[in-house]
Amino acid sequence: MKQHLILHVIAKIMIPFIMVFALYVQFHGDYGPGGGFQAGVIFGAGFILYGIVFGKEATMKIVPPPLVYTTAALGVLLYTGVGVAGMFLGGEFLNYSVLSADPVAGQHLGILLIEFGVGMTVASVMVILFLSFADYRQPDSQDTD
Amino acid sequence: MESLGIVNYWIVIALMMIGLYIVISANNLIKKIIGLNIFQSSVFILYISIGKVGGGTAPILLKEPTVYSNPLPHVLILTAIVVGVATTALGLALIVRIRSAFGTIDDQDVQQDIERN
Amino acid sequence: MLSLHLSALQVVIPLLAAPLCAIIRRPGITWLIALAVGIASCINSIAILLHINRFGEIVYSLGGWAAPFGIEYRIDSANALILLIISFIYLLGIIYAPVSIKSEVPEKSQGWLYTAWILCFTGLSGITISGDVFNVFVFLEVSSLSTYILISFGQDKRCLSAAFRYLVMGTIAATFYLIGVGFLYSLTGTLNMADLAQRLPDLISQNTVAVAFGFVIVGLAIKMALFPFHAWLPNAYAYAPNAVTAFLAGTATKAAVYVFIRLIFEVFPEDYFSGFTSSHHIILAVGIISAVITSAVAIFQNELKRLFAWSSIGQIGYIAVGVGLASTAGVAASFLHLFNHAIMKTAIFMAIGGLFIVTGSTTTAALKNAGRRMPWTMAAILIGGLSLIGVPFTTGFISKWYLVSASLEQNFWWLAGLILLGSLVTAAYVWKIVEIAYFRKDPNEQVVRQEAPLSLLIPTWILVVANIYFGIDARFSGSIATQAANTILGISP
Amino acid sequence: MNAIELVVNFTLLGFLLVTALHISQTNRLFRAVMLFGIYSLLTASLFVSLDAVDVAFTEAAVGTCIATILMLSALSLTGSRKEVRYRRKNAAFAVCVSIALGVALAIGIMDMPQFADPNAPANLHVAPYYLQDSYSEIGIPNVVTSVLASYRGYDTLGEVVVIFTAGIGVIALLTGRSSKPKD
Amino acid sequence: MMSASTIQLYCLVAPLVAVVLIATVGRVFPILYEAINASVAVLTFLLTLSLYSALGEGTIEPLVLFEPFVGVSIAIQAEPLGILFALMASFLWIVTSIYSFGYMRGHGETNLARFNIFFAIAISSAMGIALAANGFTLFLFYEVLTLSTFPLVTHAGTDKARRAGRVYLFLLLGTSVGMLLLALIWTWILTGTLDFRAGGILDGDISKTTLNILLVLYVFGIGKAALMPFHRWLPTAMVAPTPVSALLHAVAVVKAGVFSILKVSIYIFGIDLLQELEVHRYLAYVAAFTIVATAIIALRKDNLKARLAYSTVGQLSYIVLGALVANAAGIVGGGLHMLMHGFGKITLFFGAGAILVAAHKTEISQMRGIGRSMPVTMITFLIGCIAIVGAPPTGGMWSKWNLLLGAANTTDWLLLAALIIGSLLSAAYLLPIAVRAFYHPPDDGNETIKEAPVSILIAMIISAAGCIILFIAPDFAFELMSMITSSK
Repeated sequence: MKQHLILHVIAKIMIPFIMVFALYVQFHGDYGPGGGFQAGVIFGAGFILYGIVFGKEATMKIVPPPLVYTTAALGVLLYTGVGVAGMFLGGEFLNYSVLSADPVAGQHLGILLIEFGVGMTVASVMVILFLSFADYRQPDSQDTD
Repeated sequence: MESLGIVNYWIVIALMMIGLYIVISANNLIKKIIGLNIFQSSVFILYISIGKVGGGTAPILLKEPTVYSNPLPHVLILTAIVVGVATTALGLALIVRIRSAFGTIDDQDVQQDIERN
Repeated sequence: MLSLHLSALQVVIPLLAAPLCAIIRRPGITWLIALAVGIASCINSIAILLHINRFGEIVYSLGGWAAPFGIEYRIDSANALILLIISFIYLLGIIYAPVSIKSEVPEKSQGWLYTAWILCFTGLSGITISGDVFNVFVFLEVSSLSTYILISFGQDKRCLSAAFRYLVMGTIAATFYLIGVGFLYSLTGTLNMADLAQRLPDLISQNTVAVAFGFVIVGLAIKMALFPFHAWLPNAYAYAPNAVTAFLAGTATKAAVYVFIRLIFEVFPEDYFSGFTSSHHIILAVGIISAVITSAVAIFQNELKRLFAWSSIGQIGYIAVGVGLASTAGVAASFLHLFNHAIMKTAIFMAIGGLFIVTGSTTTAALKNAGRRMPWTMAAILIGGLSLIGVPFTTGFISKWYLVSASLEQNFWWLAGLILLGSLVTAAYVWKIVEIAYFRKDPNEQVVRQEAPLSLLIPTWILVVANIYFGIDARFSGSIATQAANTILGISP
Repeated sequence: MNAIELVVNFTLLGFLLVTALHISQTNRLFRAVMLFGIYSLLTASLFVSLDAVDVAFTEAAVGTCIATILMLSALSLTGSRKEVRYRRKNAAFAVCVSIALGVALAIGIMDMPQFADPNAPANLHVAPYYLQDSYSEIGIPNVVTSVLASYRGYDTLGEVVVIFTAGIGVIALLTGRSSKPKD
Repeated sequence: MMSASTIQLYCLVAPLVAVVLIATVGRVFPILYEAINASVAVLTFLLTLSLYSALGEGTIEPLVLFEPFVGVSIAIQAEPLGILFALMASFLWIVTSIYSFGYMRGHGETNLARFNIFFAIAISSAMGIALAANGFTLFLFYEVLTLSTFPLVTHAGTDKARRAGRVYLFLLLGTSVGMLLLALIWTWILTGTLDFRAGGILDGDISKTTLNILLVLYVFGIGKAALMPFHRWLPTAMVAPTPVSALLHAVAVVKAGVFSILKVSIYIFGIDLLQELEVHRYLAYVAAFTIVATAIIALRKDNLKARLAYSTVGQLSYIVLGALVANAAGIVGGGLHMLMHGFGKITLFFGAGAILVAAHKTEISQMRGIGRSMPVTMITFLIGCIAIVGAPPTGGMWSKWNLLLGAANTTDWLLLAALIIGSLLSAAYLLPIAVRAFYHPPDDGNETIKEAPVSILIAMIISAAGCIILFIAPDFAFELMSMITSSK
């Protein structure tokens, strides 16, 4: 699709908005529908759109697979880490109330962090899924789509 | 209203039946995955229907007293959807590899190929 | 302080390790991490067991939210036993893995394999300790997804179709389970096992409960490969990498069996299973039929992994018989057999992996002269096989003893007869192997002694020795199984 | 529920039924995949009408977007985008199993509390606690988020692990294994 | 001085020492295999003798080895019947070791290490059966004996040997797992114990039907006693080398079978309870039928080892009958016959093996006149025949006499008749072999036959002498058996 100028232009305009929307969903999840997972999917979708329009090589330059693998893992680590922090601060695993002096503030902080972890992992995995499928070649295939 | 009250569930049952039917009867592996997805999403509808409260709104707290729908099924189904897409992704990746290995994504052809060896 | 978190650590440790592996991705280091997880989990599971023996049941509210509102871990002797089995088999499997995996999986993928392996272990641990029916579903899926991945690492291309078939069956199973849980939730408004157990007795006459029961049972029966829902298992075991098969054979179905037992006896009202619905007859019949029939199918297999996979289905049948007896003795026999079967089957599959390293094949033909060529490897298969038959001085005998006495206790002498008949069918396939390995001589052939590598033999023989030890002194395994059955059936010790 | 809600509800359910039937009958894979995308979108709309906005959002993002894209990629990679041949096997068996499932479910729903009944047990036991106390305990208006991230945060952790596992699986299956010629 | 209780353990462990020695020292000096076996056998015999003398001073304390689960233990305790069996087994092991030195080498057998190792394990498990303090222990060693003799049966490695091994294993494992184990667990459920106690552990509180079923399960479940219709394994196992046949059919395996039946009838049921069960009579008829039927089959067999095998099946049924008539004389006769038949039959098998090694003959019809070239072999063979028939001057007389007494006490003339006819028929199928060897003119080529190797001859002379000594001095055996019958 490298020759479709219109797609190129529109994609370039849209992708930033998609990203911003993703961030909005990420951090507004407390007040409206949305949260880490939905934000992650949308964030990932931004890269996927980029990949569809500009080709997978270009996408891999922006988000090299090893980096994406790492961020996917870091998301899980962040989530688990917040849980473990709760354990070290005298609460149970995943108890956010102890993260801060005020339990409600602790809950806020905890949810913010773990939602971020969720978003990170989900976005990364979405990119991984797309890139893996896009990068795969059947042994007998001829086309270079 | 009384009789209508359970119609939601009847349709959900029909959707589940169709989904399972596709999974079992489909020969094409991708179609099997589509069937699985339909089967699973109908279960999601079942859960969400359980959580619906008549006259309620989405469980996002407002200042004035309001009737809310049950948030718990929503949470469960959020998780279940993610599990579903994870399974789908893995299944499709397997299908792609099966195509490389066997040259087909037709279940019967794959089985025949296996039996021939 | 630490003792409070014992239960959480069982899941947290592998959960921290898995992403770490995904970041590092180097086979050697990921293996080391996996090994560390194994050691830590073993110590942890022993600590849990000791803690329970000393202070009783562990209840741990995750996130600090009390039970019906949050999710809780609830560990008594029953899940502690399963945890112990899973952790030890995992550790031995990891010790066993490097050489075996190296011969089957390309270097690049090994890091992913170990990551998936740790995730699978996470899932199984999570299923075992959870006290929340929906949480069980989530971790069931973690373990299932990683199992599909592990199977797809096999060398043979058939592993792909096996993994896919398992994926479809497994997802249907999970969805069935989910439907059952949904019905239960719609009636009670709770997902916590203990809470459900309190609320269900009032609803006992509702059809919805019965249907929920049915869906949960069928879903779990698929997961544990109970006949006639076993179709996914033979190929999955046959084509997975050898080390993975050894691990799965000892653990994968065990967690599902445990949840099965826990739900039907503890969550559903007392006597619901055996009294109200009388469905224990079905489980009993299914169990004994599968024990005999699938063992008979095993006789005709010419591929060792597939042969013993069929045998695993048969052994699940025996476990189901114990459950179907619906008595303390019966359930104790089931738990004991869970433990014993994990020991013997894992050892057998490990030895088969050794055979593969030496001969490059796992067909019965590869066994020719194995008795002289690799006496230690072959002896491990032999002892495992004898244990499957139920020969004295092996754990299998103890299992049979418990099972037969449980059925005689209820005057089911015909059942006892059938169980013993099953052993004879088992003897037929085990003997087929023994004859090929030991008694088919070719005088013209020079046999070179060529044993499997030590790193494979050591974990194998640890299990073989355990097999014999627990076959002679079953006080530990027997008492903990009885204790587990007592807690689950609600008889305080 | 008022009449409009009911109309919307049943219309969507009707569409879902039609779409699902069509998927089960079509012989074209591409069509089936596209219909599946529509099916997901309809489900998402239904979820909105059932007050499950978060779920609807997710279903729309996942079912309509990601799942459909993945299926299309798979179609392309397996070369079945153009190919339409698709046969059925053991349809009789499938029908039997589906009917058995339907009968079992039908028996199950007979005794179920009425749809949208505010006094159904499901809406009385745990849920009211979340609605009443979550704001004072967690301070977030979106109860779904509170429950998801805190009360049942452990489930969500499991969910993240599941998606992470799937990612690993796809990497292991599709990356570095294909016999792709280097260009 | 060691306590008698620990000596019991040494009796079990001693043969295992032989296993270790053969596997280590023997690998370096293969010539020592039999020497190791023989010297360990002597040691075992001496240990058993000291148990015998300890018994004179009172009951020997049981020794618990393991307790696999609560209420069931692996324990050993020597009691008179067990000591009788142990004495016989360990003594005949000495003789068999001497014999197998000549035979295995004379016959050019291979895989001697494996052979001797499993031989020793088999003896160890036979000792375990002899000294078992409860049914559980008995069952464990019973199964080990089956498995450890399996490689001996299939020693030749031919298709025929493998087939025989399969029949052997299938029948012995099948009956023991399918019936004996069932019966044992059932007994355990009913009584809560499996200990062998004087007077039995089952009592009248249990329904008669259950007890009848149990008795049937026990009697047929102990497949090693070869009661019809579970006797097939014994003739087919004849493909094994002769020392194995001697071991199987005279010492370890079959005697373990009848010994178990005696143990069960005396210590689990108790003679008095046995009397009350209707089914014991029918089982006795089965035994009687087996006696007559196998004798007739034996008459028609031309292969010497096959004839001896069927003879064994018949003679075992004498012992089973002795147990089932359920009176003191029958039990004494059964116990004695276990011993007497052991010596007689091992002599006969030694003879058959000697003829095979020296003359390469297996069929009776070919053995005309070989007594002239192999006089020692054939004379000892004749003594063995007389012992089996039960005529003086051999110990067989005492056992047959007591068995007849026991049968007569039941006033069931059918049983008595079966015993007498059986004995007459055994004379008819055994004595002609010896007569033919001495009085018929030799066939062509039979003149050149030489006497068997010396070690074979020594073994045969010892066992034949044993038959005669037991006629002169059977007191110790009577004494042991009377301890049982008086203490019940």
